[in-house]
Amino acid sequence: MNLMKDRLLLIIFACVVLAAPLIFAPTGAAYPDLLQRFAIYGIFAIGFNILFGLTGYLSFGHAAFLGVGSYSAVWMFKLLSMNIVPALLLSIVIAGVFSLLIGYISLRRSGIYFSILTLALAQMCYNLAYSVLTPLTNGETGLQLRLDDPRILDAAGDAGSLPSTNFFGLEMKEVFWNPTIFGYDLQFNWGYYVCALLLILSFWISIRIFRSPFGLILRAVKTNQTRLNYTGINSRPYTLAAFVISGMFAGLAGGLLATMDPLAGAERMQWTVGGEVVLMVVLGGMGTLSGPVLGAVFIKYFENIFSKINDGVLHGWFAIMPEWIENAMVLIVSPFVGKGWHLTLGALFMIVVIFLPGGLVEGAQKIGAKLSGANKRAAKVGIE
Amino acid sequence: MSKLIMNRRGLLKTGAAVGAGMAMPTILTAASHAGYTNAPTGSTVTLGFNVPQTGAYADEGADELRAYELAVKHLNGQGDGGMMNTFSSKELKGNGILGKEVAFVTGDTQTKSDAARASAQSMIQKDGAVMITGGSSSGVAIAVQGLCQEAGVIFMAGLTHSNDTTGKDKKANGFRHFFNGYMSAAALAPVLAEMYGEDRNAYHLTADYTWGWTQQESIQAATEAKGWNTVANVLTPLTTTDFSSYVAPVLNSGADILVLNHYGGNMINSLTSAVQFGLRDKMVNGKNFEIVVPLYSRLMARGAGENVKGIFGSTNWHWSLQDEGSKAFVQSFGQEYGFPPSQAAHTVYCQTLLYADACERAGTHNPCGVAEALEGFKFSGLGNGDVEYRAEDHQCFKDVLVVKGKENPTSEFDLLEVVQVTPRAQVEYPADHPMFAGGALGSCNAGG
Amino acid sequence: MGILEVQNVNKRFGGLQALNNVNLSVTEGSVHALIGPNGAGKSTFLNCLIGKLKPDTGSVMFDGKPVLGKKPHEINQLGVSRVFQTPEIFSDLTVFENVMIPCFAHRDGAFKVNAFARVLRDKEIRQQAEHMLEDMGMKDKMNAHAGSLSRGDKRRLEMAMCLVQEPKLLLLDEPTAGMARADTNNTIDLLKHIGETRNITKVIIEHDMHVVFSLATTISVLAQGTIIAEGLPEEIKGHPKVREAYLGEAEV
Amino acid sequence: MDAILLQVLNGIDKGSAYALIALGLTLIFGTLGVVNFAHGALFMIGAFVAVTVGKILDISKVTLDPVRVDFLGNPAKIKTPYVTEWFGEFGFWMIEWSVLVSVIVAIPVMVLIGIILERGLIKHFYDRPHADQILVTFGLAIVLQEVIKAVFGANPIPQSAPELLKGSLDFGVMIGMAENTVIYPLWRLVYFCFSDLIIGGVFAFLRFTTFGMVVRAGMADRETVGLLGINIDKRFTIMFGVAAAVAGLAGVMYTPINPPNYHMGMDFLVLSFVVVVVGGMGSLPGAVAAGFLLGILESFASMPLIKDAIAAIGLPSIDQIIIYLVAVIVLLVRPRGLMGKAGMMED
Repeated sequence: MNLMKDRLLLIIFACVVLAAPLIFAPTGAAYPDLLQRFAIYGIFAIGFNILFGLTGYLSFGHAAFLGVGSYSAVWMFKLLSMNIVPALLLSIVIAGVFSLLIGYISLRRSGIYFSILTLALAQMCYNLAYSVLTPLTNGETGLQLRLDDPRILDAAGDAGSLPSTNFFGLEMKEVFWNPTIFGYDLQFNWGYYVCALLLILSFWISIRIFRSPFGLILRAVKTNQTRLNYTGINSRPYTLAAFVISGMFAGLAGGLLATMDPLAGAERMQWTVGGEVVLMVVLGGMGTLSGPVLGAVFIKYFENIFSKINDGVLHGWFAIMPEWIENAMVLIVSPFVGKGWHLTLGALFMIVVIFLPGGLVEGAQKIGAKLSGANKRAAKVGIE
Repeated sequence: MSKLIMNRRGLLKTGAAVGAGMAMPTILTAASHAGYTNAPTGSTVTLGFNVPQTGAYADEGADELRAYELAVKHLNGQGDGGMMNTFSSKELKGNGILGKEVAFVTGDTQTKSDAARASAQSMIQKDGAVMITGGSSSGVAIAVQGLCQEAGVIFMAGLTHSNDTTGKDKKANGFRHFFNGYMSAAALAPVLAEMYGEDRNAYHLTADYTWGWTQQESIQAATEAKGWNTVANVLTPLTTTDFSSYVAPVLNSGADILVLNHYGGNMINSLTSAVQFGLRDKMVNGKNFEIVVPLYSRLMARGAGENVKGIFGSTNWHWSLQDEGSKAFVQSFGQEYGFPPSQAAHTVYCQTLLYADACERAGTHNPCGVAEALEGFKFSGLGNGDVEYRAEDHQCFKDVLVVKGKENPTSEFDLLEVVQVTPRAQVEYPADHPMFAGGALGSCNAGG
Repeated sequence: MGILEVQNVNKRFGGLQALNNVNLSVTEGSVHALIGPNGAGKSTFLNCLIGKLKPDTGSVMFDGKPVLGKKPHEINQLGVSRVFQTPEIFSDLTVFENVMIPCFAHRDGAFKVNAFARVLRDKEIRQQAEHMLEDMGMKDKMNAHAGSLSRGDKRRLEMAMCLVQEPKLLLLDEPTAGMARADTNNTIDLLKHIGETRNITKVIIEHDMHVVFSLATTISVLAQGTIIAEGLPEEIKGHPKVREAYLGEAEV
Repeated sequence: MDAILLQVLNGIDKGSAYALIALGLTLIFGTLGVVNFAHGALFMIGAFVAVTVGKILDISKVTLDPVRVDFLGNPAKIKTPYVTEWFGEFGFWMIEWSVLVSVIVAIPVMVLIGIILERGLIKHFYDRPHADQILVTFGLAIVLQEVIKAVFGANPIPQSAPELLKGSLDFGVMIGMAENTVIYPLWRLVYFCFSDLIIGGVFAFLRFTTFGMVVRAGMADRETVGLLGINIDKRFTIMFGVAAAVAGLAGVMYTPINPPNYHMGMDFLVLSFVVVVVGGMGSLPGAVAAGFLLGILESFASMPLIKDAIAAIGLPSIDQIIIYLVAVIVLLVRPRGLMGKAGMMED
């Protein structure tokens, strides 16, 4: 039935992801760092959606797993090797262990109590990482590579500079191709493609989970936990499994952040980062497959591109207008861009929660259905 | 694929550092020729101003941006030229840098290492910035400095006061104009000993993170050398907003001095609490109880309001200085924006001029050339007397100001008065001082 | 020896003795109705049976196994299903999915991570669910949103969800509460239909005597926490104690 | 002994701030069933009402000084606040006691803001899941704080207490201890009394007025009260206004303690939720009790004596995490909080 549609969705998704350096070129976002962030936070959001989108358990603490993943990866780079494979594996494992622990404690409660528990536990992790655990985390500055790290598996490199993260010799930050297409200078680098493949893999896993009995039961947890228990299903291990899976996704994302840029800062564990992933999932469309990735791209785009629009750039935009209109426009727009990007994001988020509980995906479907006049339900099945 | 191989070969040939694949594609072809990241090809050269625009330090960031914009104007020959006229080096002609007009991009560090690096990275990868500068905390400065080192661009740190920036985390591509915890302590201790006597018992409240620790360590060592006794050092969590429970036990501890090793919101709140508790009206051990804030900034003093009155601290620069450079800068900034500049504004303005000047003297934008021109560079005319960028650790050495909260401010900007301009010689330290040990500059990286 | 044996169950809430030495034996294959005036302890009793409440003393044996202290899902796995006063269904899911979940629970147990199987490829489960829906006359509503069903259909769906697990014991908590007469009759028909096609022991808690006397084979009367009478429907009808307990209540 | 006394004093003072915020949060939750993540923002707005009042009182007539010059060499400006020009002594008094003026201004302003929020936004979320309520009020909190930042900047803006209440009180001497052992700032004591007054006021209002009784009945069983033909919605709207006013007043009175900044609401938000959850969601006495309890625990955890003792057994300093730790333990051991009803908000 919708098996074909899933496959189609996966193929379209993979194509978009693989061609992202080209697709995003007109938006000014097609540079390796931001593209990797899109992919990484996409993975984070996909994982979070497995917990929040399916079971409805709202965790504010997933930033802790992101941070733990990053710390593990950087430690692996410091001690063992600059190859990303052991680093990512350790990130996933450690984040899994952490999420098992935190999940076990916080899933004893549900509803807002669960949210507050995750918030409290994550905030504890952040506070500890920022100060008292400094030997492990390097506190305020964040854990970085140093010239004198042991790196027992790697051959001694050039003494004067830090080695780069690599995937069996392919350096993550190496730009392997930079053609000019349609007048845009494009940059294709290994790091992005490593992240992209993992994103596609994560997307595939998430499709499989959504369509599995496991996913069905998670959705049942969200709609009626009482009935589920009286149906003979023990909901707690299911939610715990979902929690751990999403924690491992978060760990993978954290590890990838470290492979892109081998620095792990404590801010990654702050509850506001946990709040950010909530924003991503809700903005994109919770419980949908592609929504979380969309939301992640949206927010990271805001953070990195919108925040750089200063008055000078605005004057450039409106330069064709008469000067007084230009100035007026700059005056009107500037509180919402550049340093005001938080404001725009908050307002947008509210609008989505109020009018589009299904997020941007739902909005797109509504528009799509209106435009094509096609059967709305069919469209919904397609994306879900 | 063939391109990749070529790049690598090119790298090996020029002997540039390994691991520089971060090439900037827009300019890659040119970059390969020039041999360094983001070599400017057109008629402009792009600088990246990476400052906090959201978060608690946003106002400091805004002041930094004002100063950057002013500096760019002056470099491009607009405005009154500001400190370019008083600067001892006369290379800058008001025609941009090396004849290229100065353009800039701005970004938001959010005062988070992560966000700051993302923002700097986008300036390097997307906008082709050849130099990154700015920031308002040591964590951010160290993180971005590391990034610039790897990417092969120059980093001119903004506000960063931790010893580590030019201590254990120093980098060949990074330079700091701002002073540091050690220098604050070295300048402050003699004044304190003179004002309050040598037989004093100090109680420290210290922000529980790297900057706080190095600051506390420095001030404790410096005051103990003057004969003070340290009663206690209590670490306060970064997220504390109400310091009353930390301040309450102070009076009863036998201490007669309270040292607040806090910055930003922490400092405003802890000082406010300390004054509320009436500590300064008390007599302990037969002496008047005093409070010291080692690192001051005018914006913070403004946040703490009348509580700063009479409280000693140190600062990098203040607009009431009467040397020609400072006067020219205050005049220029004041005409432009209607109020006097902060020390953050002064620092970043100087750094922009210094960078431009170094390019001119080196005759290239190549970070290694620029770094070489900056290393050991001696100059004057930018406030703070005769200044040197030390080659060994890229720390700037200059006069440090000991200031006191003004008792009768005449305006909302007139909050601090300069008590003493501590000469540079008094705050200097050997590059291998134990408080700065543990790191290596490494070698300059020009990227590729 | 009945399939469900309740012995000397006591439950106190503060000063209130909600259940006082309750004894009950349900014979396999019977339809056992539990009636009683408001506040008699019927719901408390039911909650003790399904693991929601834990009695202070006493024992409850189902199919020869103790169930006290067991969690709801464990009791269900033993073969006890429950229909609630207001239908408890997964209203965000489709009717079909609603019925598949108990199928999975029945086959795979209380917990199994089969995150890579596909629901729609599971022929066995699909067939079970489709059969059930057909049997209940709901096949045409298979893809409807469960939340959008009429109240009667929700009740029907909940029954389907319980029956598809082939329980040994079905507990019905006021299945016709708040229903119009027509709906009530439909429900009676449905329950009779179930009784004809499947041999499932049922315990019904009910207010509506019309329902009770249409369905029950045995009736127990609970008043003030104690069983005051038990017997065949016709015996109960004329029982003096029952009349006393219901004095001022609805006609018996 | 004196150290402990001091921290108890400090704890109940801190606690009174927590209790006041948690009280407002609980009022909204108890009456409307809405989890309001924007409550911290209301606290912050209250503080900025005080800032605004201070600025309005400070609007000045500018004359040029014939002698002195400013930093650019232009004649210095002499500012005379209009209020002092118009009202003379009373004007000076208003500036001096601007906190008091702010309290008077804040009550109608905050009630109005509360009612607008409830009618305009929150009302539409009564029937939505709690997660949606959290999300929309979280978004609202971000928007409110960013608007304040855009208007007032990111730097804290100091507000001073009236001269009369600026100093500190030596408690030790009053109870026969040595000088300087137990001193406490006067304004914090004022804050403590003020919050007790507000808390008492809210309780009395709910207990002794007909309005309050109806609201309490509505908290217990909304449907039944609705059936009695009482327009409970209207009363709940007013309760939202009251809760906003409670938060706002807490904010106004807090300004002399710590200079207000735009993110103070977020700083308090997490904390106040922890307080509410520890106290028991929906329980007013629970919120108040938990506020005081956590305040005292936090104060004790920051005592050097205790910090040293904990460090001695090799554990990290507990003052970083004490609040969260207590929350976690309470929720696990006594899930419904200290005084909460069982099963509240479990879904």
